[in-house]
Formats: sequence, C-alpha cells, structure tokens
Amino acid sequence: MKKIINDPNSAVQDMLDGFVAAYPNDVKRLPGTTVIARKDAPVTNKVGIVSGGGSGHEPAHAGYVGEGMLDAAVAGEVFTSPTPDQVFEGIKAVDNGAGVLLVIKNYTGDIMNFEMAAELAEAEGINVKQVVVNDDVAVEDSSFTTGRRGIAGTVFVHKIAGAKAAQGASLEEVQAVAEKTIQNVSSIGMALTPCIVPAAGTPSFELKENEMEIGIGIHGEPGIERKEITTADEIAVELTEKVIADLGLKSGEEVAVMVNGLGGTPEMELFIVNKKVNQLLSDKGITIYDTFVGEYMTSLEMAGCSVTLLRLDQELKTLLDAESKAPAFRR
Amino acid sequence: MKKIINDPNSAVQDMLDGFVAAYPNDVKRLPGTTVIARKDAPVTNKVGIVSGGGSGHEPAHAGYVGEGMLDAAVAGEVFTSPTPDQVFEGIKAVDNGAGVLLVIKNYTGDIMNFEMAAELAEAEGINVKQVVVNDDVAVEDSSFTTGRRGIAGTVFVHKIAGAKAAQGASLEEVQAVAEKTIQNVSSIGMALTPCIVPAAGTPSFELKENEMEIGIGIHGEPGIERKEITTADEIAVELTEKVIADLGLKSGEEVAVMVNGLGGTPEMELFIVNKKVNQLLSDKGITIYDTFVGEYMTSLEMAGCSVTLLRLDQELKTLLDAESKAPAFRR
Amino acid sequence: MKLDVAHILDWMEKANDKIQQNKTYLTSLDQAIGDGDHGINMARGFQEVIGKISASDYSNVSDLLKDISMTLLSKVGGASGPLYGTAFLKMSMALKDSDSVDYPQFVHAMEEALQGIKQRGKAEKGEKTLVDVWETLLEQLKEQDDFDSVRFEETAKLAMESTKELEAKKGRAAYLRERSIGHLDPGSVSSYYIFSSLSDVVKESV
Amino acid sequence: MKLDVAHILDWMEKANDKIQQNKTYLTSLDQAIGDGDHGINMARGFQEVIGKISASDYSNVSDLLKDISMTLLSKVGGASGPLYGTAFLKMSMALKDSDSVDYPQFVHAMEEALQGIKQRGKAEKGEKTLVDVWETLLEQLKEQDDFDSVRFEETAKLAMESTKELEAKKGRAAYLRERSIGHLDPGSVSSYYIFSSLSDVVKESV
Ligand SMILES: Nc1ncnc2c1ncn2[C@@H]1O[C@H](COP(=O)(O)OP(=O)(O)O)[C@@H](O)[C@H]1O
Ligand SMILES: Nc1ncnc2c1ncn2[C@@H]1O[C@H](COP(=O)(O)OP(=O)(O)O)[C@@H](O)[C@H]1O
Ligand SMILES: [Mg+2]
Ligand SMILES: [Mg+2]
Ligand SMILES: [Mg+2]
Ligand SMILES: [Mg+2]
Repeated sequence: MKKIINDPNSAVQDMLDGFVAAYPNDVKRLPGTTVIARKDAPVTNKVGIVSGGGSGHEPAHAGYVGEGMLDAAVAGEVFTSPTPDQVFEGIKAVDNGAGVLLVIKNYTGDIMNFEMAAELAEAEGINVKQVVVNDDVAVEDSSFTTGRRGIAGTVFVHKIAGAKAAQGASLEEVQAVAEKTIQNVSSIGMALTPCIVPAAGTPSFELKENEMEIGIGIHGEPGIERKEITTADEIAVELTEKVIADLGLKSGEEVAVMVNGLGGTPEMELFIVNKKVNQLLSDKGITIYDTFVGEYMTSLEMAGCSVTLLRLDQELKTLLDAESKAPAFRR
Repeated sequence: MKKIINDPNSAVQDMLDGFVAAYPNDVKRLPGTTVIARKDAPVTNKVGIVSGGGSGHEPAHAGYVGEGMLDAAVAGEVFTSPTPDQVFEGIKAVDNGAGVLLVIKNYTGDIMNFEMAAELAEAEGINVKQVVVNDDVAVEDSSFTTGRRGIAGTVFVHKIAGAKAAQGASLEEVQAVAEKTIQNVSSIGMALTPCIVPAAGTPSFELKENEMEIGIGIHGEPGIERKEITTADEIAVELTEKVIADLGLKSGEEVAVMVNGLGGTPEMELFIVNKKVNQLLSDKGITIYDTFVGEYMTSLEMAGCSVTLLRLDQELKTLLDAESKAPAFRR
Repeated sequence: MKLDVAHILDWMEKANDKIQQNKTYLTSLDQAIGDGDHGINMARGFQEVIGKISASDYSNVSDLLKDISMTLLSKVGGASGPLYGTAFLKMSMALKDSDSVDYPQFVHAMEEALQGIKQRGKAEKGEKTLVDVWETLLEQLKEQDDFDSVRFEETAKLAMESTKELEAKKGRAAYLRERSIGHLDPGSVSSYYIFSSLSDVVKESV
Repeated sequence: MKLDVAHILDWMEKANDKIQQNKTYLTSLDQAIGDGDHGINMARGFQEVIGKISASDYSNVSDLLKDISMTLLSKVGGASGPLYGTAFLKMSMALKDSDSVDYPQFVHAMEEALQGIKQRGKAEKGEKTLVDVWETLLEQLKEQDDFDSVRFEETAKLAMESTKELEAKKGRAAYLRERSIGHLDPGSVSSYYIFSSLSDVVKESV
C-alpha cells in the first residue's frame, strides 16, 4: 500500500483538518467531531441540509458544504458510516428552527446511523426529515429488498435540495424537490482497479490486467459483473444505455450528465467517455442541458468512472443553475 | 496498461471532442486543429492569452480556457509539445489586434515549438510576446543551463495574466504581470507511482513498494531523488521547505498555496498534505491568503502531489480573486 | 449460575481479545463480499469499550451494558455499530437495575436484543447477517433451562458456519447476489467471537 | 555520385522502416532518461512524411526536402520535431533549386542543417543530444571529398554510442543530471537511423 498519509488511524482526522485549513473562511469543523459545517451555520430562516457517509469519497461530502448546497457534512471512517452521535451534532449545528433535511445514501449502515441520529434530534424537538438516494442501477433485481445503492447521483440531490433551501423553501418543499431529484436520477459505475482502505492495507478484490468490473459501488466492494476490458466507447454505451433504460428517457427530454471519476482515472479518460455519452444521447434526441465531468464521488484511488443522468424539468434546471459556493461545486 | 480509451492514437482527439461536448457554450475546437478556444474568441480589445503543451496534464490546459483566464489552449500528443502550426492557429484565433501572450512551460520542446509559432505569427503582423514558466525548484544546480521546468505554478500564471487581460491591460502590462507571477511562484512535486503513456503502454520507470521519487516532473520522467517513502507530514515539510527557501519567504509575507494532485492520488491525501503545509507556513508567520487543493496539473494516473507557493502583493491578490469562468478554475 | 458485573467485564475482555486477534481475518471476510472494514470497525469499537468500562465502576449489569452499548454506537460505525449498539442497549434495558442475571433473565435479554437488531436492520434469519447467529442461539437457549457453555458455543459456531452457503439478502453483500454464496458473513463471525467469549466466561465460572 | 530526388525518397523510405522497427526501442530509451515519447513521435512523423512525399511529384531535391521538413515540423512535436524540421528546412534552403546534390553541396547542406539545429536548440556538442551525432558526422564529412558510405555509417554509430557516457546538459534528460549517464540519448539514436539509412542509399547506388 502506497499512500501519502501519516497513520491509517488518523487519516480522516488529518483530512478534515486539512480541509478546514484550505477553506477557513467558508467552513468550520465542529470541535471534537467529524462534522464540517458552513462557517455561518446555523443560517437563519433556512432549512438545514446535512449529508455525509464514510470517508474516501472526496470531494464528497465536505466539498459540497457551502452556500447553496449542504450546511454540514458528517464524515465516518473510510467507507464506514458515521455514528449517530456525530450526525446528531451535525443536525444540531445547522438547525435554526426551520428544520433539517438528511440526505442519506442507501446503505444499511448509513440508514441506521442517520435514523438513530434523527431519533435523537426529534427527541430534542428538532424537525428532521430524510431522503434516501438510490441512483445505482447496477442491481435491478426486483426481489432485492435492500434496494439500490446511492452513488454519484447524490451530488445532484445535494445541489438541488441546497438551492431550494437557499430560496427559503420549507422543510417539506425541500424534501419534495429532493425526492423528485431522486426519482429522476440514475447512475452506474465501472472500475479497472480496486482500491485500498488505509487501515486494511490490501485491496478489497483483484482484477486481472485484462479485466474490468461493471456495476461497481463506491466502497471498494466488488461489482455486479466482471468481464474483459473493452473500449471507452463500448463502456460508455453500456453504462449510458442502462441508465437511459432505467429512467425511461425519451427523445425530446432534457438531462444533466455527470461523468464521474472514481479517484485514480485521468481526466483525459473521463472526457473520452463523455464524448460517447454525448453522442449517444444526441443520437437518441435527448437534449443535454449541462455536463459535469470530473471527480465528484470517488472511491479512494480506484480507477474507473460512473455515468449519471438527471432528467430535468424547468424547476430542476433553475435549481441546478443556482449559485453554489461549495468548494467542489462552484456555480 | 489499463485505460478507458478507444485507441492510443486517438486519445487526444477523443478527449478534445469530449471536452467541447462538455462545455459547448463556453469553448470551441478550431476545426482540424487541437486548439480549444473561447467560444467568443477573438475577444474585442483584449490581449489574447494562449498556452498549451503536451496532453496528459488535464485539466491543463483546456480546462483553463474561459473568461478571465486563457483564450486558447493548444494540445499536443501525450507529453509531447504541440507543433508550431497548431500553436499558430491558436494565436490567430484569439488575436483581435491587441496582441497575444504565450504562456510557455520551460521545456525545450515547448519553447522551440511556441517560438516557431510566434515567428510565424509575427510574419503575419500579429504582436506576440511570451513568458516562460519555470517554477520547479527540484533542480537547483546553477550550472544547469536548461533551467527549471514549468509545473503546477503555471496555473497561477494563467489565472493572473488572464485576469489582467480581462481588465483591458496592454500586451506589455499583461506580460509584465505574468513575469512578476513567475518571479514569485515556486513548486516541487513527488510521486509514489509512475504513469503510462497510452501509446507506449508501459510505465516510464519503476518504483518499489517502499519507494518514492522526489522532484518529479509532470511527464512521467524520473525525479531528482529516489528514497524510502515516509509520512505525509515529512513529505509536506520537505516539499514546502524547498519552496519557501527558493522564494526566500519571510514572516509577514502573504502567499497562495496550491496542493496539486498528479492524477492518481485520492483527494483525501492532498488534504492531509495541506494540513501540514498550512501548519508549517503558520509556524513561520507566513500568511495564507488562499488555498487550492485538487488536481490542477496532472501527469496521467501518476500517484503523487506537488506543492506550489505564490508570493502575493496587492495587485496579485486582486487578480487572483478576479472572476474566472474557466471550467477548471471557477472563481 | 448468575452473570454479574465481573462476568460481563470478563466477557468484554475476552471478546475484545478475540476481535483484536482476528481483526485482519474479519476484514478479509468483509473484503470478499463487503467493503473491507468490519475487522477495523469492530477492533476500534471494542478497544474503546475496554477503555471506557475499565475506567468506571459499575454497581449493576444494566449500567455496564448501557456503557458498552453507547460506546459501540459511537465508535463502531457502519452497519455493525448500530446493530451491536442496539443489541446491548436492549439487553441493558431488559436488565434494568439487575446487579446480576439469572438464566431466564439472560434469555429474556437475548430475546430483546434480537428484536432490537431485527427492527433496526429489518433483516430476518436466513439473509446472511448476524441475525442468523443471534436467532439460532436464542432458539437453542429457549430449549434449555440453564447455561450450557459447550452447546452454546457449538450452536453459535454452526450458525456462523451456516452463513457460508447462504445468499446475502441484506447488507452490502446482498449486492453480490449469488456471488455472495461460499463466503462467511463477517458480522456472523464477529457475533460468534462475542458468544464464544461468553461461553468461555460461563465455562470458567462453573 | 550525386543525390537526386529518387535517392532522397529512398532515404526517407529506409529511415522510416528503421524508425518503425525501432519505435519501441526508441521509446524505451526515452523512458529511461526522458518522457517516453521519442519513438512514438518519430514513428508518427516519418509515417506522415512517407504519406506526404509518396503522394507528390518532385522535380528538385529542395522542394522534396521542404515537404519533409514541414511534415516533420507539424507532425513530430516535442523537442525532436522542431529540430529535425529545422534541419531539413535548412538543407532545403541550402539546396535551393538543385535537382541533384553533389558532395560539396551535401556537406554544405549538412553544415547549414547543423547550424539550424544548434540555433533552435541552443545545444553544443557534448551535451548528450542529437547535435553529438550531427556535428561529429559533419567533422568527418569535411575530412573527405566524396561520399564514403562505410565510414559515414561507422562515424554516426560511434557518435551515437558515445552519448552513453555523457551527462545530459540539454533536453529533458538534463534534469536527471548524473543519473543520465549510462544511457544512450534517444535523439542521437534516431539520428543514427536516419544517417545509416542514407549510408545504405549511397552504398546501393555506387
Ligand atoms: N440489515 C442488516 N441486519 C442485520 N445485520 C446486518 C445488516 N446489514 C449488515 N449487517 C451485518 O453487518 C455486517 C457488516 O458490518 P460492517 O462491515 O461493520 O458494516 P458495513 O456493511 O456498513 O461496512 C454484515 O456482515 C452483517 O452481518
Ligand atoms: N536543446 C536541444 N538541442 C538538441 N537536441 C535536443 C535538445 N533537446 C532535446 N534534444 C533531442 O531531442 C531528443 C528528445 O526528443 P523527444 O523525446 O521527441 O522530445 P521531448 O524531449 O520533447 O519529449 C533528445 O534525445 C535529444 O537528442
Ligand atoms: Mg463499511
Ligand atoms: Mg515529450
Ligand atoms: Mg463493511
Ligand atoms: Mg521525449
């Protein structure tokens, strides 16, 4: 394992300190916690938005804290959901009476920890609602009770809920638009290499020199299907077709595109994928309203990418375009 | 070699298409060239700024094309300077009579190709000036006639020259502020892994599991010194001390910090490095005016980072803060 | 026999030892069908439990179990944190004010703990989660009227091993569907360590 | 003998064959002390040269050399593109309107080419660049009054091999300082291929 760290056990703490050191005028770390919050939190008369999850997905989630997006991000250990007490601190720090929306990615651990935090907050009289992002179409089995995972589409949920909250909408309204975003966003990822959790020191799976993994999650877990590596165009088509089918996108509809790098993939390759995604959508008469290419939801140093499409209507377009001062999503 | 590409020979072309597909309202590709220019180029009454170099450094250079930064970026093959005819096309496309500044990184190939392009442009009556960025302090031997390399500090030169040009300054003024930036910016990098040029298919050097390379360039070339891998803190101190010494920074001075990922390093690690860089500067009484952590000047999928410091005065601060709409450097 | 504060303290020491020794093994099980953090999570959490409970005095079992629960909840994270946290919290509540625990009380506490786990995780037996160990154990406990450390350990072990052939329906391993078959469930293995430690405590105190 | 258009065409064919065959080797030399693209650059450029010149008719050597130059300039890139492009451009200029080239003209063209390279690259002999091959060859050419294909090839080869022991002072390899010693200079090797091809042309036409 080759990593630029001091100690696997302090990696998350060091990262959080380094993050606040980078943006000291914009964010603060709640003392003694793993919560990064807007410097000016709680913001008066605004619904607070809290998200988070395991670390190792940088710039998620702290990079999305800022005016127009999240009020706080709660970091767990690498790939490990943060604990209820930490999430509870995040909720308390951003609530100013207007209530708090939790944006949770659909993993058993995240759900349980965030739900327990919500129970703690409600016990203190804070109005908490939650949405669960489940954009990953890799697992489509209907017998599948755990449900889909939440991956890169979560960033769009942050953006849109954040913009709605910034407009002064009520907790119910913010929750509704977040739900609407979730209904209209789908993603799927693929990887060429595994990644190494610092405290584990070894890769979570092995891939041969000619293999890739389709339907990969963002926690170094194996994907849904392993096959021979193919061209960027074929990969782009496979991923995009799955997402289009899932959303039932039709000619004339409008989407936002995200081609997300998983951490170790050169940006060059993401743009090569984007070329084909763009072509495919254009060929199908689907209008691309905006495109995001880069690292938004990573999996440490994993090489690979995911494709996310978000179906847009006028409301979502306006909210997507709204100003954001989050370091990792400036608009 | 595992890469998400179609063909090593079309990788740069595909990337450029994918880049324009991502930002169709902001940039255009000059037909039949590898030049990405502002959609509205040439901009009336504004000095044009052209940069570029080999590909594989994404988001450099095309990501810095946009209002407030570059007018055009010329892409070569991977790690190979673009040819004079391409640079010449870039110059012609952005000149509107106010002249053009070339921002060149100090590599023999870049210098020669850009100089030949400048000769061609001057022969057509275009007023061309150039600056050569040489921020890499890795090689400090004074007997060293080739001079230092240009690395991540180039991004600050783009930003500041671009902001000056956007204010309507003359070519001489823009050149002067670019020179001033170059005088005040230093960098040094390190790597944990090599990278693979797609058309070569094999890594340019090998590093053992316990080795790192200090003073690495951004073209997959070996560094200045190979040694045993150490902690993030020690790496941060070694790099930052070299840069501080080179700039002769003293207590009370103000700097911008860039902790730049080389392509394959998780953002988590960059923030861990930033923590220590920040601490060290604070301990020395050097004020951090602004910090940039992320991938700005990469070397394909190389794992590693560089540290850049830019000494600031009032003029540079104002120009650094000025608006930029470049996709990879939004302010 | 009755379980008192000293027994529970001993239980936690033994469980922590087993977990620390098998940290890498648990993590490698989780790498195979999960995200490779279970050993790390459990080792971190139980180390903190030992730190916490060895720095305090307890006059009754319930308070001790509550501290165990709270420490697990705030230090383990992931899926296993809330589940083990809930389990020990429910035990603590079931044994409110007891300074020691007789067999029927223990069975009752286990029953409450299992209900808590199932409510929190919405899992049923047979879905390749630690519920498989807890529920199988509870069934066995109910068949008896006193501690049987040997059968207890054997039952936990068999239940843990039985997860190997199951297809995961809950937790991260579920995303692998049939590819999850042939691997032990990491949470069931850590539960086995916890219960085999308890078996040792019982064995030694008889 | 005199070099005419057919000779130059043949020269380029042979040079291209050598470069394509040794593309990986040239790249590996550049990986050792540079950025690993020299073989790729040269192979791309010379392939384009062949494409260009085989699609046109040339009535004189100068026009042919100009097309070679322009193609190298616009297709090779990196440091070697402008250097080889300049070299052939200077040859073309030195041989303006010649439809064939006698020995003194050839030596003059080589002299102009070397000056062009040195001006463009600001390198001197001994700095571990292709100047080492070009300048050594020119010195040898000046000692004679007609083509000697064998000595020509031998001289180029020795000059190329001599770069191994040098420390690079120009180009990317210079950043390695003393670590550049012990490796051949890639540009000198490609120059050797170009000149050994010319030697073959001369040999075959005598
Ligand atoms: N819904 C659930 N109900 C019961 N147990 C579960 C559930 N989901 C996961 N588990 C247990 O948690 C274990 C994984 O724990 P851990 O790796 O620490 O958390 P995570 O899965 O969040 O990384 C699994 O092996 C399984 O036994
Ligand atoms: N300043 C220079 N003068 C003469 N030749 C040079 C100079 N710099 C580099 N070269 C030659 O160019 C070769 C490298 O070419 P190439 O790898 O294609 O370009 P780059 O170095 O830009 O990647 C070197 O081996 C050397 O012979
Ligand atoms: Mg986990
Ligand atoms: Mg090169
Ligand atoms: Mg796990
Ligand atoms: Mg080279």
